[in-house]
Amino acid sequence: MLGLAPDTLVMAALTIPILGAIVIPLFHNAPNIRESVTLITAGALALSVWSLLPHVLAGGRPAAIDIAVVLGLSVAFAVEPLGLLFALIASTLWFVTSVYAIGYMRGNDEPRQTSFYVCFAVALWATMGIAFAKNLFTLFIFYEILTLSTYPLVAHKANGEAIRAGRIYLLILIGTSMVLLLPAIAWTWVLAGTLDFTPGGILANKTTPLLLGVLLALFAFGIGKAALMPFHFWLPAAMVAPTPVSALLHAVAVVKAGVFTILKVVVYIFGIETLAYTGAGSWLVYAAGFTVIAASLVALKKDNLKARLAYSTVSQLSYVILAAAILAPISAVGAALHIAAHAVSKITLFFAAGSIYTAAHKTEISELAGIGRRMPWTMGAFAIGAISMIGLPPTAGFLGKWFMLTGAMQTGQWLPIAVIIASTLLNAAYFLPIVYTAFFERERVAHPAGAAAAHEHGEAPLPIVIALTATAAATVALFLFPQLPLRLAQMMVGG
Amino acid sequence: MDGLKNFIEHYNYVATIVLMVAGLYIVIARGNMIKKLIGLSLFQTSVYLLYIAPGKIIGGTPPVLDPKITVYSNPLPHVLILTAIVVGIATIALGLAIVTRINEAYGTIEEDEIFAREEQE
Amino acid sequence: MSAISAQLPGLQVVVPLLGAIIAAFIRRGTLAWAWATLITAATPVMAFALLVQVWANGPISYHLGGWPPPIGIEYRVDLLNAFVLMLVSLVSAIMMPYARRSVAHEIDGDKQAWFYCMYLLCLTGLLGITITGDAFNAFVFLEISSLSSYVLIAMGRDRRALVASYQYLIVGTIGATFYVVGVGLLYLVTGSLNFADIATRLADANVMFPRPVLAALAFLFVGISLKLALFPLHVWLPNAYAYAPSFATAFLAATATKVAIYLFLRIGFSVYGVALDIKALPISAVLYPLSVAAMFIASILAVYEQNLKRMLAYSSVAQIGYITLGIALMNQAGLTGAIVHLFNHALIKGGLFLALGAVVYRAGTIKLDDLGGVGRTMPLTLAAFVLAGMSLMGVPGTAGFISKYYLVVGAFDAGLWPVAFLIVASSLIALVYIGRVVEIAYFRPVSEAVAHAKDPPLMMLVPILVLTIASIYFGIDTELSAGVANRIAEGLIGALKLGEAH
Amino acid sequence: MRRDLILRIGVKLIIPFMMLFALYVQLHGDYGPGGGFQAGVIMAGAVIVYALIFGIEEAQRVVPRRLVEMLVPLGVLIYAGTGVIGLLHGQNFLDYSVLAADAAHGRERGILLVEAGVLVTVSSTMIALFYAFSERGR
Repeated sequence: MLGLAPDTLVMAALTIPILGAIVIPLFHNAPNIRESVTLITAGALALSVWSLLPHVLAGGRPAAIDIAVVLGLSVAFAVEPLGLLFALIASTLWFVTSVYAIGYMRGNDEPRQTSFYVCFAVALWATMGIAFAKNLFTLFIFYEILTLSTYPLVAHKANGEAIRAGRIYLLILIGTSMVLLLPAIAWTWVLAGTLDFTPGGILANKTTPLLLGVLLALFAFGIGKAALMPFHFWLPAAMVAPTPVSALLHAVAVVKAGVFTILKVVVYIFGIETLAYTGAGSWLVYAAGFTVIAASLVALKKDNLKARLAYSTVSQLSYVILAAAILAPISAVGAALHIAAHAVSKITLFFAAGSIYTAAHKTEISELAGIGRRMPWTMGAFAIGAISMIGLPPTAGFLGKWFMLTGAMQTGQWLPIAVIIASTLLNAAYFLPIVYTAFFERERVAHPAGAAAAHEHGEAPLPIVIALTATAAATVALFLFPQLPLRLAQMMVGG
Repeated sequence: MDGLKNFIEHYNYVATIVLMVAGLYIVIARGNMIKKLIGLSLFQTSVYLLYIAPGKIIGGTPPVLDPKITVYSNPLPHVLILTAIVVGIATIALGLAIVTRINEAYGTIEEDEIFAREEQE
Repeated sequence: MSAISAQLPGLQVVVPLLGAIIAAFIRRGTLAWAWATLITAATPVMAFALLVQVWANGPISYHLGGWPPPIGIEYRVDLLNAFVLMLVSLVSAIMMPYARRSVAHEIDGDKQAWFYCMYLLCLTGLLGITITGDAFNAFVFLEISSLSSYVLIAMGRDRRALVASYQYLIVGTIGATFYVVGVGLLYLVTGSLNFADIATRLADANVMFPRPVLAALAFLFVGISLKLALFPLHVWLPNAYAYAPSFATAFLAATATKVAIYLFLRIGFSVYGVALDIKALPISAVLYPLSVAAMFIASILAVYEQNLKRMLAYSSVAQIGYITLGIALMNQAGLTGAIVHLFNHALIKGGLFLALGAVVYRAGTIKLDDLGGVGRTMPLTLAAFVLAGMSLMGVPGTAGFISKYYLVVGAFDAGLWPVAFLIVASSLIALVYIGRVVEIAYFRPVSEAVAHAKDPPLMMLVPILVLTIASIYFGIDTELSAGVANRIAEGLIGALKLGEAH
Repeated sequence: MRRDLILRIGVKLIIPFMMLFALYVQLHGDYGPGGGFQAGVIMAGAVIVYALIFGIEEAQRVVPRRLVEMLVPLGVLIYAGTGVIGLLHGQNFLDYSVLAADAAHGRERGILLVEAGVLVTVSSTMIALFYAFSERGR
């Protein structure tokens, strides 16, 4: 680990990605150097974030930069446990994804790779900004940068579908953040006179429970990245992007930035106790529960693999919101754990989907019969990811659900328990058939005449296999050794 | 009767308003660009009257210092309106110049014909 | 040195005026450009010196010809107009290097010198309106700037520029005449033309002649609203901006409407507000619906516009709606938002129009459908366009966000939370029209018109980048924009005479 | 019309008096109604009448277009320059009191100079306008 001062490390984490974004285009015509730069940037970032860990575990709150802008708004960064957890996940998985992306982008001969890597680096920079933001304003800035920097990635293919998807993406994400989130922030400022994330919240006794509920609604729906229905359409639309984007950004960085923000707002702006005391947040349980179930039902009917994964993400994100809305400290721990668990498992699933696309050029689930025998590593990893999604041991997904259930039982809320159980069944219903089809069905040859032309393929390129195996291993490892995320999550709720 | 008295006593304002509205009406209602400028000119003229008329003091002389005279008309409105007239002339001259060039470019100075021509393109 | 600093208010107008006169003797375009650049570069120096003086020592009063007010004409510099002077002169100075190539490209050789002469005259007029403390003098400067801007617009290459200029002339003259009628009525009831002097006498006059005082307000505001293109009096603006030479468009968009808004503030707050209860006057009641209509209707019109200059022109009308909305709020945060948006919008629109001018320079067209792939052939120009566009939308971290944030806070403070939502909802429309350009510029195959285009020469590129970076920079460091605006708003609101009810 | 003898002779007779009257109006501005604006228009009227009767080419031989175009800014320059003299003496812009030993005479002198500038500009502007319009469309 780097032996630098903690504040320097924060600065490093906030500058390395943007430096990378500046350097990458210089090697536009030298793909090998360009990709090396990406890897070095990602590695350096992961290293500096991991180096922060001991400081934070020791109770430190490293900070960097504090620029007052106006009206008490300032751009400031401070590392707290939840943010560090998020940064750890994102930066580590960025490195893995970069390895994967090199195999994927080259394997599929994608155009405009330089701008792809640049936007990726900017997106990660924005993610670090969100993770380390000391106040809502800073978080909001990087939240929007994240949207804008991922827009070119969504529209990357530049065909009609991609451009339409880009429109939906921008309109929903910018739309919700401008129309709902910005007024919510301004209102919070008017009420509280500060926007700093403060343990225990800043809105206690500031307004009536009804208005507090309205404000929470502005936040919950304004943070469109959390994909709470009905503002979830952008996520399935964004699946036209190249798979590394779907994997890292639309399973980890962007969507987690959404639920992370909600978690932070609930814990550090409203304060769990204030919400529980006033009952202003009770409606959120219903909204999140509805999203969990409805998205799972939609996922059942999707034949396109990435679309099914996307709806599964929508559903899983609302788990986190649901956990936050239970308003018990232990369930908030579950929410934080689920952020980590869902990240590693969903990225595995997306890596597998991309691997199938690269090797076999297949995108629909119905085409996957017997593919498990051609691509054992890929589908093996997929199976582990799927089990984690359902929430069975020995995978990470089990942990988050366990804590959520515990929290719900402690507070005696039966609705969340019902939702979690129902959705577990639904998860099984839409993931297990894929695994079954891949391993136990015979490969069909639709057109015997064209059989000769059928794509003979084996495993995907090596970087892809390495990456997805690593994340699958992490999914299991997180179950076996959950101490680190658990500790960070407990520190968040003041344990 | 009071109203009528009021009306007559303020005849200069009445004249101002009539001129102003007439000018504005021409500007709005006419499509011919020259006629519009004429209306504009009329409109501006009404303002000259608005300023000048109250500046006259009955029995006052031109405001040139003379020991024999005690009552002067207010000179300031005249100075202001002299400036306004110059501005008005400049405006009308520029307007006419533009209309001349419009006529050269389009072959007409009727607004609706010009718009019709633009529509066709 | 102190002798010069005492003369600064006078010099602020005299230097560009003499510059314009001397420019009229120059025949060669390049020479005229060099001269105009020299003169323009001198103005922000003086404006900055004035701003520093005012910031430290309070308002400066300068008596033209040595005649004290209210008899003589007074140039009165307080924080508000020092700020506007600074803005107008600085933006012009930044743009000047750009002018040479752009003007040489769009205007015939023998008329270029004339163009710079008119430009300097226009600058004189704008600075004059801003600095003068005399209502009638403001009218004269208003006409100086207007007449020269009609000429600037008429010099556009397209014949439609002539019609646009003519329409602007008609509307502009009606506006100026309304203004002068208002000033006349005020003169009749108060016997003074000096803003500050009128303000002291207006309260008494209002007791004797309440109706002329109100009528004067109506005339003044309608007149100025025509000039600042308040919806629905904006009809002249889109064509005028669309067909004027690129440099003239950028210059006028960044400065002319801003100065009109300044005059609006001066009369509304420093004259009427000081003497009467401004909240009892029907100012807000008129401004609210019109501003909101501008924000939405003009933005939607922008979405359907193929000609990019017209698109931005409609967007200007919408942005002016934000500024007037901030004025209508009449509280600290709202007014700060209005003033800071005045500043930010000048930078943003200046940058955007300059970037479009560069596209005209290289590709010869600004029709959206012809510009497929221009983002790849002119990367820096379009990057600047997109960045400034983001500032226009009010993405956090950009200058545009600061203004919108103040406006939203102002709306909440005034208890008008629906207005807060309207503000943010309308900025989404900006996302649509800027996004449309992004899609075509980056995700369409390179079209024929732009295939051989490349980024403009450095002299044009640097002003574009400077304005663009400024429109981002002032989203983080707001000492010069929001800091000053906040103090101005404090001053304006502090001087208001409010009724018991408020 | 150009061949009309009466007009030609009449105009020839009138023009000197018009110019003289212009100067009278200009200088009488000190004591009564008058001044540069009015005088300038009358002065320009003389040239314009000449052009109407003898043709624009003739008129431009006497008062060339280039000259007129130089005179317009020159007049403004005289006006503004007079103002600047005050500045150079450390007084405010347009402060004429420095032009003579005592303030009152200085102001009178200043006004004379300014009015002269106005005369030049107004008359040359009127002539320039006349030239500009009459040259169009031919």
